[in-house]
Formats: sequence, C-alpha cells, structure tokens
Amino acid sequence: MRWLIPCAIALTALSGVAGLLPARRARLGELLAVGLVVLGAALGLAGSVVGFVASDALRIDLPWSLPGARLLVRVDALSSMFLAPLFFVSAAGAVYGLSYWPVREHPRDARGVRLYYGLTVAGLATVLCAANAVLFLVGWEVMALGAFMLVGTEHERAEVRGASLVYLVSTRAGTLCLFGFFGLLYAITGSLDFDLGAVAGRASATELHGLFVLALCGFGLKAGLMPLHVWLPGAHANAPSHVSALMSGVLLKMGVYGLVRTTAFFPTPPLWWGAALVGCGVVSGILGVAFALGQHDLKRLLAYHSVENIGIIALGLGLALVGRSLGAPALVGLGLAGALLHVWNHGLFKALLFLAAGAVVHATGTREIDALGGLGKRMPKTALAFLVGSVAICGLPPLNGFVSELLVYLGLFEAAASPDAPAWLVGALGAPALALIGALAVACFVKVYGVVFLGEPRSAKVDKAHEVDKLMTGPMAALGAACALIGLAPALVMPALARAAHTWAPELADEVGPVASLAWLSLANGLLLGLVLVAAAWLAWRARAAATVRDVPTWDCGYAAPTPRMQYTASSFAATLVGFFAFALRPSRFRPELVGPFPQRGTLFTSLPDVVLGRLILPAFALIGPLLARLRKLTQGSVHTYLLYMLVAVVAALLVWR
Amino acid sequence: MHYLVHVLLVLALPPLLLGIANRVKALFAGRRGPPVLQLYFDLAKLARKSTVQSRTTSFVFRAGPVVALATTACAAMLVPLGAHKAPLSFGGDLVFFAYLFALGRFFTVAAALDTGSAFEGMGGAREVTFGALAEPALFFGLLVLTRLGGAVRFAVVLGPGLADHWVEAAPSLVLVAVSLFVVLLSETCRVPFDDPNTHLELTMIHEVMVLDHGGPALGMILYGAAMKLFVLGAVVVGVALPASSGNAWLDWLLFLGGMLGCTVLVGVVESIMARLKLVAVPKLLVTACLLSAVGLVLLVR
Amino acid sequence: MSALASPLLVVVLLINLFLLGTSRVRAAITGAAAQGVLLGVLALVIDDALSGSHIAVAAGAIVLKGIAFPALLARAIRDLAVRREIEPLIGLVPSLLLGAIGTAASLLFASSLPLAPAHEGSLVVPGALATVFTGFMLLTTRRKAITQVVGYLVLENGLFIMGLGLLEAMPFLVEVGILLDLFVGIFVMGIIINHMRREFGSIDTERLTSLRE
Amino acid sequence: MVLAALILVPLGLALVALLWPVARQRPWLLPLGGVAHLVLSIVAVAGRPEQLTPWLGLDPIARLLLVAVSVLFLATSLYTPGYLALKPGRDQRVFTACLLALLGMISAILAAQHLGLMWVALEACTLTTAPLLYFHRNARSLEALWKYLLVGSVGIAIAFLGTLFLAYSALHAGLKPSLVLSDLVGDAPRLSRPWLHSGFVLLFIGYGTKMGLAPMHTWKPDAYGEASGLVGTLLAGGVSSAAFLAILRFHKILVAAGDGAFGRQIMLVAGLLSIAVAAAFMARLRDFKRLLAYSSVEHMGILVLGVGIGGGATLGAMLHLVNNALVKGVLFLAAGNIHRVYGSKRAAAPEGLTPTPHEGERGEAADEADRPPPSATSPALASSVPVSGLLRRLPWSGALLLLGFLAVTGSPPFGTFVSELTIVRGAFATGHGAAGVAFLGLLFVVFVGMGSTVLAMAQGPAPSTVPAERRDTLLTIAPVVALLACVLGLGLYLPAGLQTAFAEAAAWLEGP
Repeated sequence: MRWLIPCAIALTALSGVAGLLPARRARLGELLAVGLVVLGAALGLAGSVVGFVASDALRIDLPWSLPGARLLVRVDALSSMFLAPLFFVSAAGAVYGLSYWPVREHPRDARGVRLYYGLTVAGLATVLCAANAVLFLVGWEVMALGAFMLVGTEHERAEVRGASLVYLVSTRAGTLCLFGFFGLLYAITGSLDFDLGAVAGRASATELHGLFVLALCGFGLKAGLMPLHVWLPGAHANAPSHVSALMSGVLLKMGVYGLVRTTAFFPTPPLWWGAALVGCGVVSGILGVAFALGQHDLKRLLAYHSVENIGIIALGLGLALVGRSLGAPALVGLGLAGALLHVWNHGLFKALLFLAAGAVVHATGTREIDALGGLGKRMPKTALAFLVGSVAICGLPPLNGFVSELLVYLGLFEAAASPDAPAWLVGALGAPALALIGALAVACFVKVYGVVFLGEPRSAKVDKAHEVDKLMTGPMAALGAACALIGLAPALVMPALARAAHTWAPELADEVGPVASLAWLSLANGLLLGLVLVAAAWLAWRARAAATVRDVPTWDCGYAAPTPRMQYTASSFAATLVGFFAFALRPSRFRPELVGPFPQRGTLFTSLPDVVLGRLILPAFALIGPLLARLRKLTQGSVHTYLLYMLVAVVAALLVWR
Repeated sequence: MHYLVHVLLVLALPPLLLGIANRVKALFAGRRGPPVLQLYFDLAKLARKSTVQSRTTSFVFRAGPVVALATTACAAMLVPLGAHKAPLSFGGDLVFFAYLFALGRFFTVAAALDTGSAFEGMGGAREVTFGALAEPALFFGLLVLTRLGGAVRFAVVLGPGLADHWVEAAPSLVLVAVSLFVVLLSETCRVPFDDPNTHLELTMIHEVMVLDHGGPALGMILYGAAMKLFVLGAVVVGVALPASSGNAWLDWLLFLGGMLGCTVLVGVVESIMARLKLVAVPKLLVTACLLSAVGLVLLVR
Repeated sequence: MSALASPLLVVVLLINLFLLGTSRVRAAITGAAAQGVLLGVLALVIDDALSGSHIAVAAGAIVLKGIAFPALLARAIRDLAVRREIEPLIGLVPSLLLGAIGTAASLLFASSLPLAPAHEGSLVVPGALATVFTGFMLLTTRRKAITQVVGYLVLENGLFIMGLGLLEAMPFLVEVGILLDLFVGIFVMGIIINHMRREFGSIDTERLTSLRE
Repeated sequence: MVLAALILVPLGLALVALLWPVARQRPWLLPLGGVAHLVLSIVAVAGRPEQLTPWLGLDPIARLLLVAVSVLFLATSLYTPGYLALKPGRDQRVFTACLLALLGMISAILAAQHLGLMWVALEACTLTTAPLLYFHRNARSLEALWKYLLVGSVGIAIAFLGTLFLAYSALHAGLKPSLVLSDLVGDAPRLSRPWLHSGFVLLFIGYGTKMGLAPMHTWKPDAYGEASGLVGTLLAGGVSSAAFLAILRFHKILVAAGDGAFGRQIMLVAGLLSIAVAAAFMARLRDFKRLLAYSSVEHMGILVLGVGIGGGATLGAMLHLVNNALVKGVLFLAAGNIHRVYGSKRAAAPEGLTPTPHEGERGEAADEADRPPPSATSPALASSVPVSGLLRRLPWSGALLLLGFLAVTGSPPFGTFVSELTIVRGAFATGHGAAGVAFLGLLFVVFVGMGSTVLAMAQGPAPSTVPAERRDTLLTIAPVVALLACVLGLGLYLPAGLQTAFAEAAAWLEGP
C-alpha cells in the first residue's frame, strides 16, 4: 500500500524503456510502453483515492544521503487532488499517442516521445508526492526537461526550435526562483522538509515578501500566469498534441500545486499575497482569452486559453489567501474549492480539446484555423468531443466548467459582501472580470468551433479529411464523459474537495461550499437537459410532420453562387473584440495596397504575436545581447592587455584588502 | 399551486408582451398597428410550416433554436415573479441564470456559423461581442443586489428584504435598475441595440443570425426571444417594484402590472430613440456597466 | 645582513630602470644577465653566515640567470636578426616614468609592511617588489616576444631577491625545483619563439591576436 | 609510499611512453596509468597513510579530489586511444608522455604538504601542458600556447611572491620560517597579519590565474578553444581543481589564524565577478569550445563563491568541486567528438530568442554575433559547416552534450544541482541573501547564453555536408557515458564513505 504511488512512478518512468525495442518489434514496444503507463496510472489513481481517505497509509520517510535531502513521500488530500487528473489525463494521452504518434509514422522520434512522456509523467507524480525540497526539485526538473524534449520533438523546424528554447529558458528561470525560495525557506526554518509547521512566525517581513515573490515567479512561470506565460503558447502549439494535452492539462497545474502547497505553510499570510494573486488572475484571465481570440493557430489558441483558466484558478486561490488573511473561512473554502475543482476541470476539458485539436491536425495536417471548416460532417465524433470541451471550457452549464466557476463566483460575491475594503474590492473586481472572461471565452470558442467544424471546408485537404480511429476517439470520449459527470453531479466530488481544502487550511470546517446547492444545481441541470430534449423532440416531430427540404444552398440573402471562401473567417469574427483590447494586444495588420481601378490581387493578413515575448522580452534580449557583446572588446587577443589585467588585479586587490 | 401559475405565465404570456410593445410603438407612430395577439398567430402558423435547410448545415443548426429556447425556459424557472418564489431556487442561481443565457448565445451563434454564410457569421460576431460587454454590467448589478441581500440567490436578493433596502440604498438601486434595463434591451435585441423590425442585414444583430431558419425552428426562435424579454423583464420588475400586498393573488396582479409597465417602457424607448450605430453600442454597454459599478461604490462608501 | 647588500640592490634597481629605458633588445638581454650575476653575488652577501645552500643558490643564479638564459635568448635573436625593439606600446619615456613611479610605490608599500628585525632598513623587500613591477612593465609594454621573456626573467629576479630573505624556509630540493622550473619555462618559451618565427616570420606578438571574441 | 607512487608511477610511465617503440600500442599506456593511479588513489584514500614526510600527505579535500581526478583521468585515458587512432601523423609520443606526466604533477599538487613543493608541481603542470596544447601544430594553437604560458607563468610567479610573503609573515613573527602546511596552520595565530593578508591576496591572484578566475581568466578560452577535448578535460577538471585546492590550503591558514572572514570576503567578490564575467562573455557566443572555457571560469567562480560564503555553502563547494571536475569531462570530450566530426567549432544560429520582424520592430537590430568571428576566416575552418542537428547526425555525442549542458548548469537530478542548491541555501542561511540572489541571477544569464548555443547545436536538421564516415565510436563514447553516470549518481545518492569525506573536507576547511 505504502508503495502504491512510488510503484506508479517507477512504472511510468520506465515505460519508455520498453518502447526502445528494435524497429522490427516497434509496435510491440509501443503497446508495452503504453500498457505500462496505463498500469502505472491505474495504480496511481488507486493511490490517489487512498490519499483522500487515509493519507498516513502512503507516507514514506527514508533517509537520503544528499545534504538536506530526505526521501519523504506524502500523499495527502491536496496531493491526491492533483494526482488524480494527472494519472487520468496521462493514461488518456498515452493511449491516444498510440495512434497519433506511432513509430510507423514517426520512425525517428516516436520512441523518444514515449520515453520522455513516461519520464514527464513520473516527474509530475514525484513533484506531487514529494515532501522534501530536494525530492521536489528533482521531480520538478525531470518533468520540465522531459517536457522540453517532448516540445522539441520536431526540432527540424525552426519554429519548434524557437519554442523549445524559450520554454527551456523560462523553465530554468522558474527553477532558479525555486532554488532561491527553498534556500530562503531553509534559512528561516533550518529544514528542507515540507513538514514545517508555521513558518510565518519565524520569518521577518522582508523574508516573507521575498518568499512570496520567489514562489510567485517560480511557480507562476510554470503555471503560465500573465506576464510569465511567454513560453506557453509556443510550447503548446508545437508539441505533439497528446503532449500538449498533458502539458496544458496537468503540467501547468504543477505551478498551481506549488503555490497551493507552499502558501499552506503560512496560516496568516500577508494580505497583499492574495491581492497580488487575484490581480494576476484577473490579468491572466482577461488578457489570456483576449489573446486567444486573435489567434489563427488552433493549438496556440487553446494554449492562451490555458493562461485564461490558470487566471481563474489564481483568482480562486487568491481569494482563499485573502480569506485566510482576514480570517474569513467562507472565502477560504469557496475560493480554494473553486480553484481546486477548476484544476480538475481544466485538466479534463483542456486535455479533451487538445486531443480533439490533435485529431484535426492529424486528419488535415494544418493548425491554421482559417484553412479549416466543415469538419463536423467529416469527423463527427471529434466535432462532438470538441463541442463538449468548448461548452465546458466556457464555463457553461450543464458541464463541469460551470461548477468550479460557480464556486469561485460564490466566493467572490461573499467577498464583495464583506465589510473589509480589501475583500470587497477583490469581489468587486473579480466577479465582473470573471463574467467578462466567461463571455469572451464563449466568443472565442464559438468562433473556433464554428470556423473549424461548421460551414464548408476552406481547403481541399480539409475536404478529404476522415474521422480518426478508436484509439484516438476513445480517450476523448472518456475525458468528455468525465466533464459531463462532474457537471451533472458535482456533489460527488465535494468530499474530495473538502478534504483537500481542510488539508490546506485545517481551521476550515469539514464541509466547504454549499453542498446542498450543488445538489440543486444537478436538478437545475437536469431540468435544462429535459427542456432541451423536449424542445428537440418537438422540433423533430414538427420536421417529420411537415416536409423539410435539405438539398439547397445557404440562402445568403439571395446570392446565387456562394463559395467557401466567402465564409466569415476566424479573424473577422474576432476583429471587433480584438480591437477593444488593441491597447494590450497590439495586433499587427498587413493590408494590401489597392491602387487603380483594377487592383492586383491582395491578401489581408493579421497576426497577434505575444506582446510580452515579442515586445518586452525579446527586445530586451536583443538590447542586452549586443551590450554584452560589446564587453568582448575587453579581450581582443592582445596578451599585453591580459597581463595588464593581472597587474591591475594585483594592485587593486592589494589596495582594497591588506 | 402558485408554481403552476408561474409556469403557465412563463409559457403563455411572452408573446403578448411583444404584442403590447408593438402596439405602443404603433401608437407613438400614429398607426393602429397589428393585433396585440399577432405573435400567437405567427407562432401557430410557423409551427405548421415546412422548412428549407441549407445542405451546409448540420445538427448544430437545429440545436440553436432548441437550446436557446430551453435555456430561456430554464432561466424562467429561476426568477421569482413579483412577490412569488420561483420553483427552482438555490445558492448561486443568479450565476446559473446568467450563464444559461451565455449557453443559449453559444448555440445560437454556432447555428448561425453552421450555415457558412458571411452574413450570419457577421451577426454572430456582433452578438458575442456585445454579449461580452453586457455580462460585466449584469454582474455589477448582481453584486449590488447580493451585497444588499446577503446571499447569491434570487429568493433573497429579490425577496421581501429588498423593499427595506429601497429605503436605505435607493440611489444604488435606481442605478442598478437602469443598468439592468439596458442589459435587458441589449440581451433581447431591442432598440437602441438592434431593430427587430428592420431587415437590412448589414445593420442587424439577432435577425441576421437567424436568416436561414424557417418554419417551426423560426417559431421557436421568436417564442424564445419573447420569453427572454419576459424573464429579464421579470428581473427588472423584481428590482424596481419590490412591493408585496400580502395577498397572493393581488401580488400576481401587481406583478402583471409591473410587466406591463416594463413592456410599455421598452415600447416607448423603441419609439423615441433611434438605433445606435454599431460602434456606439459598446459605449452604451460600458455606461451600463459603470452605472452599476457606481451603484456598488455608493453602497460600500 | 651584510653592508654590501644595499648597494647591490641599488644597482639592481638602476638596472631595472635601464631595462625600461632601452630600446635595444641585446642591451636588455645584457642588462638582465648583469642583474642575474648581481643576484648571485647578493646571495653570497645577504646573510652574515655563509652556508652551503647560499653557495649553491648563488652558483645556480649566476650560471642560469647570468649565463644560460641570456645566452639562450641571445642565440634566438642572432637567428632572428632582431636588433631593436620597435617603439614599445606606451613609449620609452612613459615606461621609464611609470617604472620610477612603480619603484616609489613599491618602497611605499614595503614600508607599510612590518619588517623582520634582520631586514630593518634594508632594501630587500622594496627592491624585490620594484623588480617584480619592472618585470611586469616589460611584459605588458614590449611588443617582441623576446623582450617579454626578458621581462619574465626580471620578474623572476624580483622573486629571487624576496626569496633571499627566506633561504632557510626553502628546502634545498624545492629551491632546485624552482630553478629547474624556471629553466624549463624559459627553454619552452625559447622553443615557442622559434616556432613563432617559422609560423609567422616574425616574433612580433602584435600578430598573435587572432584568438579573441 | 603510496603517495610517492602516485606521483612516480605516472612519471615512470611517461618515461616508458617516450621510449616505447610501437606507436600503435603507445596510447594504451594511458589506460594502464589510469588504472594504476586509480588503484593507488583508492589505496591511499582508504588506507589513510600516515604522513611519512612532512612534505607529502593528503588533507581531506585532496582525498576527494584525488579520486575525482583519477576517475576523470581514467575516463580520458580510455578515450585517448580512440581519439589518437583518428589523428594519425601527429606526435603521439610526446603527447602520451606529457599526459602521463601531467597526471603525476597533479597528484604531486594534491599530495604536497609543503607549499614550495606544491608551487613547483603546479609550475611543472603548466610546462607539461605546453606540448599538449601544441598538438595540432598550427598558428592558432601556437598563439594559444604563448598566451597560456605567459599568463600562466606570470600568475605562478605572483603566487610564488605570495608564498614568500607567507613565509615572511612567520619570519616577522619571530618564528622559524617554514612552508610546511601543518607548521603554518599550527603557528597561524601568531603570524604577522599584514604579511599574511598581502600574501594571501597575491596567492589568490596567482593561483587564481591557474584556476581561471576573472580577470585572470583570459588565457582560458584561447587555450581550451585550441586544445583537444581530452586536454581541455584534464585542464578544466584536473589542473583548475588542483589550483583551487592550493588556494584552499592558504585559506585554511587564514582560518586557523582566525582570519577566515578576510579570505572569504575576497573569495565572495572574486567568485561573483568570475561568474558575472563568464556569464557576460557566454552570451551569444557561438564557438562552443570557448563557451566551455567560459563555463569553466563560471564554475571556478562558483567554487570560490561557495567557500567565500562559508557556513553550509562550504559543503556545497566541496560537492561542486568533484561534480564539476567530472562534468567537465563529459562536456569537453563530447565537444571534442563533435569538433572532430564537423570540423567546426561554431554552432548554428539559435532560434527563438531574437525577435523576428513579425514579433517586434527590432528585427533588423544588428546581431553582432552573426558576423563571423575572425576565426571563421582561417582557411582550415572556412569550408566547415556550423554545427547543428547533432541529435540526428551524432545522436550519442549530441545527447551527451545536451545532458552535459544540463548537468553543468545544475539541473536536478545531477550532482551539480545538489551542490548549487547547497550553496544557495548556505548563502541565505549565512545572511548573504544578496549574494545568493545575484548568484541565481547570474546562473540564469549563463543558462541563456549556453543554452541557446547548445540547443542550436543539438537540434535542427542534420547538415548533409558532413562526411558520412565520421561517426561516434565506442571508445569515444563509453568513457563519456561513464563520467555522466558518475555525475548523475552523485546527484541521486552519496555513499556513506563519500558523505563523510565531503563532510570532513568542509570541516577541515572551516574548522580550527
């Protein structure tokens, strides 16, 4: 029992080795590798269930000879909260990968993909059950580097190389922040273990500020909080889709987990921590979805939605922190439960969306939204999966996204009703922001779904697309079913949430959030579905009663010869909304010059590069690089100069230190 | 018993409201106008008609009207009519209510895009754009109401306590009522946001999205739109007219009176105002948002 | 401490200035040789008692520093037909001035260090520092590789002076090792100069700047 | 006896190598020497020999380093026959002999307890390296050699002056001047402070030159850039580490004198300066061998910084000493393989960190790194292609380079991670928070600089112009894999013996 999770980690870590069978036996190796991942995931899921009910049964505490290290494995409800989606999504992704990235189609890198996939999953699981900083960081980096190798799978393409370098640099920046964080924590507590008790009492104000800033940067970089999200769109867009699903669905959440876990060390955090997190959440949420609106690349668009959803999670977590600072358990419970449930939900629906997007890419060979269209008829299962994912990610009832957003909303309304100025400000800022985020998400996903799956195909390749096979639709079905289950019966997951929240803030009562109203929500959802059924049945009955003519073109206000090219494009659809946010998004337009009565053929092209990366970080690099290069003038090859440096060093050192 | 009345009113009354609004407009224009019950006749006729569907469309096209109507009907079950409780009430029903409309919008716009027509795409784009701006305005209003009421449910915020709050926080509530009314006009696609009477595709929002629908589906759309007006009107009336007479049946009459007033107001606005230019629409919605926000600030000051 | 030591050290310092001021390579080599011989003599007179190690060190210094190295270097320039150091990097007069300033600074620095009773008032420490500085100056300002080697030699001479005060701290074996290292070092440098001539046709170190960022 | 054997056996083998008649067999003397040395080292370390003479003995740090250098040399020596087989026509006789002599000299530095002897051995190291650096016999290596020799010799001379100052500090205190370490440590409290301090400064700069600390590091890129990978390995992992040990021995005297803070302050500043200089010079550096040289400068800075911070960071520095020595082997040997196959030391242009015209307006900002450096114009390299696509073209060497890069930058779970984390938390725990933050920031700059170049090499399409017959061989890969495994092992598990060895080393340095 104790070794359930470590066994799962070992199985997944070694799964890729099984995949290294010689080319003749590649398919067997592939099946073996995926089988191991699935087996490991099953053990892991079992372990995470145990973690909810009997955390102590999974505790492992062994000495480890490295300085400061201990093999301290602890699976409490908080870990389980993150472990469960990890294992679920990774198993789904692994099965999907069998058909999406087989050795037969990718002889050069499919084995590597499977190897790194297993390692990444193992790293993720290690992060989640480590209760010692050294173990945590080992898991952290295995995860990050495994994902790096996965992102760089198709490194022959320059775009992929760029994305993987940006990812590597970003993840290292985060890891270094964590070095600092744990170093500082060690300086305060004298230990690198997570069983710290209250840190706050022993730390000075400056140290507390430092700790939070380091944690926010380190974990925020991984989570992709705006403006630390720079690596995210490129990495998600360029990785194989099941990897994108794993990264977006689970890997980002490690940043959230880190924040949740480490803030739990502080029973009364400074108020500004929560406020800062809420601020980050609002910015990430709104700008994330705004960026998503302007994207042409299906997977980049989904990636920006991850930024948005992480923003929602940060909003909930920030609310919980504010609640803890102010001693308001209602805020803590609702905020945290909302954030944690959204971790599950986002893991499920974003993985679903990425898998569906991957199916589209697999079938059509393009990620360009404006080249797609009409896939709903050609890939009905994929289209349905994407529709479910879209409705869920927009936070619309009756699916799961709504439940977590509802919890956050309830917390925000609660905060807004508080007499404390910081609390009601958080509520007054958060609730409308969340509403705006939701509405923009609807706009964005209607756009994607409409342009990709509805209407007519915009290119010949798309026209010939076929539905993907069962290995790919199966995982999508499983994820979609999970979305629906949580949406329709949210009360089922409340005990788990309550335990996790209780682990985070022991002062909370055993029950967080309005379980009763969630039961009512199920009823309301049932009513909604019933009404939909009734209306649909009526319409079907009427359609049968009166003849329906189907074989006609779209009316199009009487235009006789509409072509697919005349359809509304994704860019046009989002143009007005993107225009509203132009101050932050800085979209660029390439407008053809039309001159004369018979102008040349021209193409309007808009693009929405990442502002933080494109306008801030890369220019900064471009600025600093030559500055540093200028320093090189100091070593122009003359040995005289070098000797002079030594003389200067001797004289200066003797003058300074004697 | 009263729940039954609630359901009956929700099902039967909406088309009448549109008839009244049209009659008001006709009066303002000095015309006689169509009969007040015209929409009932239209719906009956549409339900019997056959349909023409483009070969481009899929099941999503038919799901649009279905979901739009179902979400509105579901929302109607959440809103207390006057002093009477709603059949369905739970913590967070306000949020559920708001998101139901978003769900309806999602499928309406998806259905529009399913036709592959540039016109309907354009309409869809406008719909989601203005919807995105109306949402924060609605939530600012809800914030004010929940802060006054102390819980996130219609039963509380529009409950008996509201009358007392009118005494102490009248300015905030006035602002919120106005803001909600603006949201109502926007959500139901009335002037000054949209003109339900015009058929000039390029300037329309809602009408242009449903160009390809016909027959029973179009009937569902029209019925759903009317019901939406009814539901949102009930919310506005609930905020603006929190009076309770003590007698249950008298309360129903009071509510109907309120609805009549609200509908007449819609008609009046429609008669005395011109449709806004599309670029000016966001400004009005932001104004509504600010009104509620000011209401909130007044409350916590 | 013998009375002869200080005058000898003054001569050493004068040779330093001469080395900084001369533009002829051969003169520089001769100066270094003279300095080497002087150091050998200095080893004999530095302590009142004369021990075996003193004699051995003196002999080693005279043979290596006074004869072997200069001969090696002289051979190199004969092969190369190098006569003059072209204008040093900072000019002869400035380098002389800098040398004088350096000598003064060395005196100042040495006076800030507390001296052992035996060296009270002697020029051993300042002389050593000034000579090291002179070596450094030659190394950093002279273009010809060969003059740089002379500079290195002078620098080592400075160390030698310093070491004279501490003869008893250095076991004989270590002393031999040091001289051997020095010998091999100069020898290797000589070989490199030879290769350089073959490779570049010159021993001007200004040419050796292709390795850089 | 064992200690003497550690020095004399390699020297004897060097002599044998000079005389051995069969060229094809000669390189195999190296693994022989490596094995013998490793066995002797283990005997020496395990047996804890009594200090036979006051001159020779192993202090705890030397114990650690001896084994590390021995392992490093063994790996290098196994690599060498494979390497030399690919370089026919070169003077293998002197090369082999010098490699063995270098091993003997490094052992001598490690075992020397007399500071004069240590100096002699270090200088001898410099001289033995000269023929190794001139192995390729071209103008560039000659230039590198000249700089190496001149800068190194002058540095060593300064160190000698410092040694004399130290002896003088005893003389001034009225003690019998001695350069035996244990005498000096014992008399430390009575030594004359001004002489001690000035002496330490001089020693630090002198031996710091051999270590390659900024600003005395200038020889390093040139020498490492022109040296073959295996010579770079021994210089970066062996000689530099030994020079660090030399400094630590003087620091030990300072600590014993109760003046540890003085030394630490210097080391703190010098460490940060070295890391900063290395970081600055690594930015956009495409010549990967010079890049590795700057990485060596950086890591010497980290070692010095660790000791400079003191407290728990000292243990980190000790760990890093061993880890860095091993990981340098991985990097230099892998780089050697790559250089040999591609015939180029220049990495392809990295993607991703320069704004494209679409992604900002600075697209056309002059990228100075894009201008070919003077080296590219030399005829030997003019025709060579920039290195890219290693993972496709040279999967083993490419993967080793990538992993070595990750290891050298302190990625968990490599040993370097443990050491760097220990240094960081030591910094915070001893109140050097600013130094800790600066350290982390500089590590990031280093990572960006090094990462963009290494990635540009590892990734991308394989160039078609590289001759197909050049590929990785077992002998040029297996030793490197073994070294990498050592580094990885040190990051996962420290055997009890090693654990105490590290603790003892730190305690020796910090303790009375």
